[in-house]
Amino acid sequence: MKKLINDPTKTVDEGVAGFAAAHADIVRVVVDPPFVVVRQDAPVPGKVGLVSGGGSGHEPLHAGFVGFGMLDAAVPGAMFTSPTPDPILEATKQVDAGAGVLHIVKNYTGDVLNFETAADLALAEGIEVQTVIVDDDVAVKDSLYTAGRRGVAGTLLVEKLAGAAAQRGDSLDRVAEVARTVNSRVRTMGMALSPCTVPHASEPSFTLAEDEVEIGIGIHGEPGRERIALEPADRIVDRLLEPILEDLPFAKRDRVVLLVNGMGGTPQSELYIVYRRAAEVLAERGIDVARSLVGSYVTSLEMQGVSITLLQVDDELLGLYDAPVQTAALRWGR
Amino acid sequence: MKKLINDPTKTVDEGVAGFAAAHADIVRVVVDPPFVVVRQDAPVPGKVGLVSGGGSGHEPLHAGFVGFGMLDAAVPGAMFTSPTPDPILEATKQVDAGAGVLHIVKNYTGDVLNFETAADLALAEGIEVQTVIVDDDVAVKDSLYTAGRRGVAGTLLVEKLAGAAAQRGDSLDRVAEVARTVNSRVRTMGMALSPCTVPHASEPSFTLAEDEVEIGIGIHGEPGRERIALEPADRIVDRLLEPILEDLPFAKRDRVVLLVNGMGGTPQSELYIVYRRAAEVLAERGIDVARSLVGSYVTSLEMQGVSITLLQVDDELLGLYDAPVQTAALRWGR
Amino acid sequence: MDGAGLDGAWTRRWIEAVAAEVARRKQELTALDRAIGDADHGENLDRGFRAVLGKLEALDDDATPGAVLKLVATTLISTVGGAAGPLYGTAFLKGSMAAGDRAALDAAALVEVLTAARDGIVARGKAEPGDKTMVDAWTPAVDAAAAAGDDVRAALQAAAAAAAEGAAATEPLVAHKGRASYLGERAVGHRDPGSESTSLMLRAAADTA
Amino acid sequence: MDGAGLDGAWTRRWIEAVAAEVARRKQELTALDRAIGDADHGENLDRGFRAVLGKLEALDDDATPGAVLKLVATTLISTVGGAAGPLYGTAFLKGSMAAGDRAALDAAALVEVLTAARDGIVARGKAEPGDKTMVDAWTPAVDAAAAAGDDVRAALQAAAAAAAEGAAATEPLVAHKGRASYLGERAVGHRDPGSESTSLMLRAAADTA
Ligand SMILES: Nc1ncnc2c1ncn2[C@@H]1O[C@H](COP(=O)(O)OP(=O)(O)O)[C@@H](O)[C@H]1O
Ligand SMILES: Nc1ncnc2c1ncn2[C@@H]1O[C@H](COP(=O)(O)OP(=O)(O)O)[C@@H](O)[C@H]1O
Ligand SMILES: [Mg+2]
Ligand SMILES: [Mg+2]
Ligand SMILES: [Mg+2]
Ligand SMILES: [Mg+2]
Repeated sequence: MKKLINDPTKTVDEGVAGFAAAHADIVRVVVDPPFVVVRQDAPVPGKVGLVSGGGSGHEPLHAGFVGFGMLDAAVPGAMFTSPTPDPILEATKQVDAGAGVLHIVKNYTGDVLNFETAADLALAEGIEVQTVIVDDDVAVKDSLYTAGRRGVAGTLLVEKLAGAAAQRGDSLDRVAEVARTVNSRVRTMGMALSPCTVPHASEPSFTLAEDEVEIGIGIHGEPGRERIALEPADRIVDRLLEPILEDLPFAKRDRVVLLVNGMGGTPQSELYIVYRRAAEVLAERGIDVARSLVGSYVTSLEMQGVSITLLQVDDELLGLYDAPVQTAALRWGR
Repeated sequence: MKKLINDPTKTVDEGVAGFAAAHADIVRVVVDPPFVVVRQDAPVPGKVGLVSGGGSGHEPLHAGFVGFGMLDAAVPGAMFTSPTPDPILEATKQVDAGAGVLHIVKNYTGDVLNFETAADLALAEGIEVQTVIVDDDVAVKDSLYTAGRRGVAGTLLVEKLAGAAAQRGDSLDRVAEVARTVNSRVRTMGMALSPCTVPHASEPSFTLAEDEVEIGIGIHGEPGRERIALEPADRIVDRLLEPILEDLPFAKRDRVVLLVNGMGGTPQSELYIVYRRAAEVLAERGIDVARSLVGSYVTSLEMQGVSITLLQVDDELLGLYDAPVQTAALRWGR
Repeated sequence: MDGAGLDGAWTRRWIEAVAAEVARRKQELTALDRAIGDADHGENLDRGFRAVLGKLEALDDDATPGAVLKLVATTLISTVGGAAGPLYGTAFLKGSMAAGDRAALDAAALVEVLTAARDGIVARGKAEPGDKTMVDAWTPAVDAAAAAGDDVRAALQAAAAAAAEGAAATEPLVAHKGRASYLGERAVGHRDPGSESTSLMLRAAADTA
Repeated sequence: MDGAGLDGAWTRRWIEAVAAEVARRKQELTALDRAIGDADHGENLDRGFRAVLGKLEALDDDATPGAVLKLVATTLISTVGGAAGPLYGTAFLKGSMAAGDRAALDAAALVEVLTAARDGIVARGKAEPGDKTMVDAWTPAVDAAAAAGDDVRAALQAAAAAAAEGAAATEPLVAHKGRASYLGERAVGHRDPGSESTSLMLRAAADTA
């Protein structure tokens, strides 16, 4: 796998440095402990601070969502590896304006444990922290006998809506409640056409034959739920939507935000082919697509594939979705 | 090459349909003649209309740039194939508000000829049309003995700045002059790590060994200037920047917009690694990066690779760059 | 098969044969374009000639050669796109204008038609012989037809043979027009796809006459 | 090599040996993680133990076992990340607390240290034996050390052997914790990477004692 990198051990450092330079109007970067991407004007007086983070390789998640109306800081770990507590603690301190800090954590053992330690340390320094765990991936059985559902593309919507709540001045309790509500109403399912290769690895994270696809893929090149023969896009969309719709469940007359998310290596034209069928199925079911978002937002390096996310919304959540946002990767209303 | 498509002959139709559905707040689509993506509120009274188009497979170019402050219509042809005159004529009619229409055409024989015919037909119907040819690719020798330089990622900047000029109410002559000025000051050079495969084809447009890259690649999988062994990203950036800087030439104290553009299959983290080095080189040369844009905007399906574009700006051009834009793929200032 | 001129029925037969040959050799034409272009020439022409077949059905049985050629022209222009669409479209359009409302084409008329077609391509594309484009098949074909005397079928055979040679002769050339011109020396050794499709068209013309 | 307890010098030797082994077997650990996880376990531990080596140099020559273990703990916590970082970090932290300021560890103290380490992992990760995690190597190791009597070196040998068996015994299991739990039946037949790195650490302990 050829990559546009220099030293494989420095891809995260250099990527963050480039990001910081390109978006100096929006963010600044703390390099020690490495790395914390902070909103340029943080801490914003009176505002609850929002911190998220996780392994790198999912860009623009999370650093691309730092800015007005969304995150106050993002903590990028090593490639596909949760960050350690030190930078998470640093981020928490940098964004605390006295109103407390919310940690938005994707449900992976490593992320949960490292954020947990950081929250304990922050508390010891007198910062009020609440944590919301995102686990929107319906590909994984949520039971006592697994690590629980993974946090995948739905994370973007949790960050957007909680970010809007914080921006309008909600209290920490209230922002955390918004985040939990969004998480409880958002469901995602993904698939891959091709694997990804972490820069330090000599081989891809998994292999697929020329006629195979992986259904229920995670965002770290973890193997998925099942491996099937390649099918037309419309059939694949049906396969992804079915478990999503059943799970919440989504019902007739529901209003939803529909997110079609590319895994990194998928051309936009294919995302719109997927979107077309998803919108068609939802229309058939009488579900109202109130808002749409199509793009590669929560990725796995150069993996080819797509995930579909549905968020059930009411007027309040829709208002938070529509609220102005100005980050490197998401901008509207301002 | 696995793709998220249904029928290979319908990828453009279905992609456009999905795009139109996802962005119904910004655009509407004319399906006969197929296809014209038109700004929702076109024709905008008193405003010069901007039409661009070309082969599909470069998304978000051009449809993703239709909207406030940029294009009034985009005409997507078949995959990598210039559209025919009929839809170009239709687009021209749909956006003409009496102030005339500017055609922005990438310099490929097919595009030039088809837009030429459409412009003749529009003129015959009493619509004033001017044409600006974009040819920013320094990989190709511009001489009497070639078809001339290709139009590549710089097209985005021509469309943005001319779009801003039209939006502020400039006359057709003036908008065309802005477009020509931008074209005369913008230079691009690209490279590929991997080829792309058009949906109807059984094989990739070219092949590269596991340790080879193609320097000076076009955006249709056309072979490039030379094939070299894979190098660290920084060395590749130097190779791309050198001919760009020499060509205009760009000089100390110049102010520039720096666009680092992904070819479709390149993860964002790699684009930022490229950006980092490009910014470093420009700083060393005393060139001031006034604005930066990093993303996959002018693509070649799932090709992995990158192009670097520099646009030399003065206060007026910078103002046009900063002017509000609200399209599917580019939004700021509003 | 007799000494009569080429009528509307032949023109139709010819175009149907071109459509069949393009469909059959689509991959081959695209493969030529993959080597030095963007891998779509066969696909482009096939899309166009399939559309032509659909329209031919609706045309009057007694349509003149000029009327058939005009239909081909407008259909190619509005369905092919790319470089080949306008160039072949112009060729057929100028050819149809040269044919006028003649019921059949004799050798002299054929030469007029071929010349007008070639001149149309040159006027639009500005390519000269040796630039490694379809002009390199058209020009020797026009010359050979003009030199063939007054047997229209012999003229077509001569044109087809010359076009085939002209197409083959593009192989050693560096291109100065079209996408292949971006490649410089790297285009050497590859046949120009448009010259090959021109050869295909003129071969079909000879074979159906 | 005599009957004396395990002192600070041994602790240091042990950790250096772990670092060397992790570096040597990095790819192998990552390959195990590729099969049922996210292909970074070897990389993660190597990053951590390289950092530990750097810090060890600055530590006093006469540092106690507890002081060495504490340094390992804080360094792993702040450099490894992922699941293994906090889990091994907690293990070394709890182990160092159990070691206290003893100058050397006898067999009883060793069992206390190992037990505290294992309990720390369980408290953080909530895994039970049979969940296909590093706990499946730690638990039999603790039991074997406890049963080995009062020769501290024999206890370490017993722990290392039991950890190796425990790691191998994860292969037929379905995972209930960590990333492998997403896979259901598809995890069967693969060894848990964390149980293998635990086995590596305890083998290094026995070999350096
Ligand atoms: N300026 C020109 N004059 C004459 N023929 C040209 C010119 N440019 C291109 N061609 C012909 O067009 C062919 C390519 O057609 P096609 O692949 O369908 O279009 P595109 O290059 O737009 O993809 C070339 O092989 C060449 O013969
Ligand atoms: N809840 C848990 N309890 C105990 N060990 C666990 C738990 N979750 C994961 N592990 C261990 O961590 C190992 C994976 O470590 P590593 O690959 O470094 O982290 P990550 O899974 O975050 O990529 C697994 O092989 C397993 O032994
Ligand atoms: Mg990991
Ligand atoms: Mg083409
Ligand atoms: Mg072509
Ligand atoms: Mg792992």
